[in-house]
Amino acid sequence: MRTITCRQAVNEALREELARDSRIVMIGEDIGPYGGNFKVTEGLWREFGDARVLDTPISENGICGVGLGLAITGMRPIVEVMFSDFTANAMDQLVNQAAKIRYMSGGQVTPTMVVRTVIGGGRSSAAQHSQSLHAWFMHVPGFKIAIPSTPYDLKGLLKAAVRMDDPVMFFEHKMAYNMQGEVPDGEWLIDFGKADVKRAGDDVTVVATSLMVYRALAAAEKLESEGISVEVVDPRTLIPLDMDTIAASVRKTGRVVIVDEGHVTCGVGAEIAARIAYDCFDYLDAPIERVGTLDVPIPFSPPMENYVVPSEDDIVFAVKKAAR
Amino acid sequence: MRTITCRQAVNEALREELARDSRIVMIGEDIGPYGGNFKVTEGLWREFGDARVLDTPISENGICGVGLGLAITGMRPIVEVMFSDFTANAMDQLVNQAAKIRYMSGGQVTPTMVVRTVIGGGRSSAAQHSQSLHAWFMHVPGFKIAIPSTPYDLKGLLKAAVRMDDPVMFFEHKMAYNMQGEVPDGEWLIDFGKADVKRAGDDVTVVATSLMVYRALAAAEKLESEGISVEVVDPRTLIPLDMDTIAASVRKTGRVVIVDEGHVTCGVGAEIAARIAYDCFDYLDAPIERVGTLDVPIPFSPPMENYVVPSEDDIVFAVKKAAR
Amino acid sequence: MAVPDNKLQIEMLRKMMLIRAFEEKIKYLFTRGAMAGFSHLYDGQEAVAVGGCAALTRDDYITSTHRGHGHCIAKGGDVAKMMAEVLGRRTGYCKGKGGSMHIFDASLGILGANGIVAGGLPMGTGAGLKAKLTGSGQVTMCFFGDGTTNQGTFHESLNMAGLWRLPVVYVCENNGYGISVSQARHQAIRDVAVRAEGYGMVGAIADGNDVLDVYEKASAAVERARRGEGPTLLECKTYRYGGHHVGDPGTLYRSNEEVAAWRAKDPIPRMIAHVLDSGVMTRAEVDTLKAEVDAEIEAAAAYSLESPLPEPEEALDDLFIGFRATGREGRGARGGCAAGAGRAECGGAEGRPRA
Amino acid sequence: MAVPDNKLQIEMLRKMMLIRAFEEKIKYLFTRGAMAGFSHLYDGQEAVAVGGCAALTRDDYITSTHRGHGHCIAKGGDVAKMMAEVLGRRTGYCKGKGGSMHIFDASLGILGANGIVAGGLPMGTGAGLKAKLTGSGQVTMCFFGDGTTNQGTFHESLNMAGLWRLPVVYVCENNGYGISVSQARHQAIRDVAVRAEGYGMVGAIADGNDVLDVYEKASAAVERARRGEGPTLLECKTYRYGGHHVGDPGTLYRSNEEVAAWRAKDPIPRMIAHVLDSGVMTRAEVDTLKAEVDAEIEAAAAYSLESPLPEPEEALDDLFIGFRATGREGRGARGGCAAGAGRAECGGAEGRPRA
Ligand SMILES: Cc1ncc(C[n+]2csc(CCOP(=O)(O)OP(=O)(O)O)c2C)c(N)n1
Ligand SMILES: Cc1ncc(C[n+]2csc(CCOP(=O)(O)OP(=O)(O)O)c2C)c(N)n1
Ligand SMILES: [Mg+2]
Ligand SMILES: [Mg+2]
Repeated sequence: MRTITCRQAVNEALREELARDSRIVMIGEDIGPYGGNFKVTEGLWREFGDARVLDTPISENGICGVGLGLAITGMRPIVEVMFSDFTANAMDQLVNQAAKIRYMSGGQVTPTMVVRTVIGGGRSSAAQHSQSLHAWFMHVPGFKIAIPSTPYDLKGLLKAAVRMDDPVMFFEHKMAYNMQGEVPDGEWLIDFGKADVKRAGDDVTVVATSLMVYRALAAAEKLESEGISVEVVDPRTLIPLDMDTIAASVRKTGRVVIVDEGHVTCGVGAEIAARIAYDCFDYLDAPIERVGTLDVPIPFSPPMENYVVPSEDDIVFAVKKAAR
Repeated sequence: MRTITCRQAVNEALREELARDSRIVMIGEDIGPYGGNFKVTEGLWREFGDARVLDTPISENGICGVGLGLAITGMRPIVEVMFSDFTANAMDQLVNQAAKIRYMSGGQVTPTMVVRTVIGGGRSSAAQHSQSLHAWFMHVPGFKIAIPSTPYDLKGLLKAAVRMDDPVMFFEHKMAYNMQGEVPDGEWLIDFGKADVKRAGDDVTVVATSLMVYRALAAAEKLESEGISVEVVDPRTLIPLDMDTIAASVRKTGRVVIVDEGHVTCGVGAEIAARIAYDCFDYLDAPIERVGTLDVPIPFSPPMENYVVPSEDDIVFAVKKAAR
Repeated sequence: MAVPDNKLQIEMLRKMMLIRAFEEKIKYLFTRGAMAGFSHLYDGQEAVAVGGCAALTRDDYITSTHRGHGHCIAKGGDVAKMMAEVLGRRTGYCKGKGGSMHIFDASLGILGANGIVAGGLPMGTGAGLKAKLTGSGQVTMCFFGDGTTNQGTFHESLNMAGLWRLPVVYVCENNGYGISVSQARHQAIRDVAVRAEGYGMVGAIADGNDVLDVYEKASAAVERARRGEGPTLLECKTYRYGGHHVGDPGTLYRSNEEVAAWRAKDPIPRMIAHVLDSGVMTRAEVDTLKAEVDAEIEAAAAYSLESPLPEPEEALDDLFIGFRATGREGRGARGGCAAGAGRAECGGAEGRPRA
Repeated sequence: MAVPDNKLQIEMLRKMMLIRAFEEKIKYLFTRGAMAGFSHLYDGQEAVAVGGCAALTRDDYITSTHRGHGHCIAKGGDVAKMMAEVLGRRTGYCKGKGGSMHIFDASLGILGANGIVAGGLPMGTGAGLKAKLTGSGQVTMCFFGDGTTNQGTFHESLNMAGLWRLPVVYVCENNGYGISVSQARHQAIRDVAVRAEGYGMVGAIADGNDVLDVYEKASAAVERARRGEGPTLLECKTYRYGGHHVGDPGTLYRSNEEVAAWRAKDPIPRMIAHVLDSGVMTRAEVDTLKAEVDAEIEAAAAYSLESPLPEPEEALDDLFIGFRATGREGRGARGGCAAGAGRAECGGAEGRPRA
């Protein structure tokens, strides 16, 4: 098996799909000669040219809408929004247009597009370049949502997303781009709606997304040595959400910690906690712990940022609380 | 006691505050001679003129940002966004600027502004004019949030919001504007963070917001005759959220239904359910039911819209489920 | 210079009459309480949609607005399906899900009316990019009002179209108001067309109450677009007769004199005078045309009123492909989650009970 | 025509030198790993901020950008507090919460650098509306780049300013690129200033590498604004020497020749030549000035490096007035909710236990 980074995984998926289907067009800011703000699209413009990998003006709402126009007229666009923070500029075209156009038109058109964007703190990028805003898209129906963690999952889900006819929001984590993982040769696709048990355990279920999967696994290692056996479930997609796998784990452990880097209030943790508390009402042995970014804007200076964004220690702390 | 409508309550609050403090400036689309899309600002422009009640171009992001500029330079703007759906156009200035500016500046400036907007289905206004998007603002910290139901609460909270130095998102419901209620003469202010028990009961706690308070009260009447005693708690503000009052009720009843017109997933109900399930873990006798707008865009045609938006019957159904 | 042949002149007249009759019927039905929601009517502005769309082929695209009935009819939309949609019937264009503000006909390249001011412009620009990338030769025409030209998406769209020289014609129907706010109170310019220069595109102005003038200028713009010479911002000066929507008397912000002055420039009598004067039609032919149009609208109304309303549960379809959302019965924690796929029962007999 | 007196000329030179030295220090510290995050440097563009702000008084407002160090220094910002902020220290302007992209000095009317492209424009326009409504006589100057002029908020802001004739000067620092995308690849125009007409405002172009030219044109715009004659779009043609931020070599999308050609037009030697030629300063005085500037920057760096980092829990302050958010210890369901006020304990001895 090869070992590649998440950055390479995304890059490979994009390259392979561009080569496969000429209807795929990538648009976004600085994705061309520059290779993307996080160097994820490196080499693609050289290989495929302006007609397939197109730099845009700085107009997030406009480019998401241009993507939508491409999507409903027969193309299969992949739009990049450089930071998920900038989806705030594009909620009009994303949520009021793309998410609703199939429904409003009575199913006449399907906006076959993938919107890739980047979440996460940890790079001292401060309040406007560190947010993880995926819960906004979970709240308003219309997009399928992927939020993978490993190179394997990133590549398999991105390729699946590009081939899916429904619109997809695809969240990548800036601090995961350098993370490495084993991948087979050849091609694989991952179904949306299938969680992955990243580590089996008996005492506490940790549901973790994106970069938090790595932190949860590290915390699990640490806890193992303290005699607490942690199962780590990575939902991989949020819409649809694989409650089967999550609930099966909860039935086994009776104790749950949910770790998602979005803000806590009305976040992914709130939704999953509410569902588990409902579906597994008779199986819970302790209150469900939620770990997320504290409910303040994300500060610049590292000591404060590290405090606000969930750490391995925070997960350890929460698991111990749940295990008590 | 006088009886007035919610529309009059908001109008009175605005008029009184405009008269009280010359730093208050209202800006928004068609709030001037036209009196507002919902006729809520009627008469204000005639009384106070362009310098205080200013029609703007159709530029939601721009006008929210202009409001922010007024706010941090010594004015106390009240911005109207005609429908909460259009806050999608303004998330940049609202969430990335206004919600964070105090924090990012290390407390140097406070964006003293109130953003009034209108939520809710029920008027056959279809997918882009019927949403209740307040959970988005709950998710990302920075705004205090009011979502009152009655004329009394609307007036008291709006006046409090206008006098508060922190920024406030103020959600009014289009179908509540004609609702009537008793109000005293004179002036009253309502503290943020104080829920109101709109009806006392013993068997099931219904936490309801905005128009759903009326539906919950009607459902409670109906259920009373079937022998189920329902307590209706109206949080009135979502940030801060009065968990004391909610939890006290839950401790008493052990059974909970949360009714909020936003979409279910990652909505207000998710957050309140997750918190109750945590704080009141040992007191719950049944899973927490959530009632909200179904997770599809809001359809135009009345039979479908009425099905998608929560009704009195839906609340009755959920309460019976919780009471089983 | 594009001069429409006789057949096209008659067709343009017919379409303008059809729009007028459609809107009058809607007004009638609305006032009788036969319909829900609100409708923004196009009467007075017919020459813009009709003159603009006459310059297009069936394969071309349009994007429309909240005031969209006219565009849809002008592009060839079926008035029965339109009216059924406006009345919320299952037989409507969008199965009752869209209503007046969201009428769509993908088969005719009608990429939707839109409830969001300027909402269609980026989409139309994207359709233009598709045409350019694939060399399909299609042109997109985006309709929008004067008030819309202050929305950020207008700017972003026109900038990209100018930059990439997309085959898009941006048609501003300047009726002088955005709801109640007159142009003088929403922008510092009189001619929206002056903004074209800022996007490196051609700007033009047409008499929006003269269908021949609109047709001529739209045709020139469409030709430029097809030749790969890029987009045009075409401003058509016109007026809406009614209030902003049915229900707004439209009297709070404009004078009766102003309305009367514009009514005197009504595009339909003007076109009738033209076809009569130039001998394209006789008075009797005009009368017959009007009668046919009225009959078509009556038939559309009858069809719509007889059509069934949707069943409530139909609301659960059409979000995703092959997917039905969780319905009312799933209210509660399991409630109506689009994320429904893969939900698990967790209570019940099997499994470990609570300690 | 505004001609700066000798004192002001010297001050402008000093400020340009101070910006240059500041940016060089940041580059040095960054490269040594002494700072986190990323910084967008202003070297090469000094004449724009300095010429623009020289036309303002202390009471006037500015809004700035991600590339904001220059604007802050030009408006009178304290370089020690700035550098401490960039280094994430508690003694920084924003107590370390903002960093390079969010430096603020409310006391000097500096309404913040901004991490969102065009983020400051609506805010600055609002500050202009405040000045107009209160008759305060203040002028606002909004700085932004060429790439920013394609953002919707640019359009919405300038439209309102033109409409209401607000006392705002919009200063576009056209350095030819938005990150890697050259102007020719992001808009169809060469002169951003042509967009002014679409907003009914004056457009002007300055040599952005000539502080005297910028000063002259900015002064004219500020004077117009103060006289109530409305806003100006002032485009200053300039260039950034480095990459988009420290770390981007800036070589993937532009040639060495291009950089060299612009370096030959460096605004600082040009101003030095001017003050020498016109006898405003001697060579010795220039050298002394430079030495003073360098010393000031060294002192700022020393102060910053000696300043303490914030305690982690300080992150919980400054969201709302008099409020500390729930911290790490509250993680879990109670976790860090801004809504924290009024949270209740519900477990414990009292109350009814689960049935
Ligand atoms: C984003 C957004 N803001 C505001 C509205 C409310 N609204 C609907 S139509 C309209 C006026 C549009 O004016 P104009 O573009 O001139 O079109 P007209 O109605 O005159 O045809 C407004 C403000 C909306 N639908 N969407
Ligand atoms: C809304 C938004 N989109 C994209 C970015 C990423 N970004 C930061 S600076 C920049 C380029 C800005 O170009 P320009 O306005 O010319 O300013 P310059 O950097 O040249 O000074 C971009 C795209 C951002 N910060 N905000
Ligand atoms: Mg108009
Ligand atoms: Mg630039």
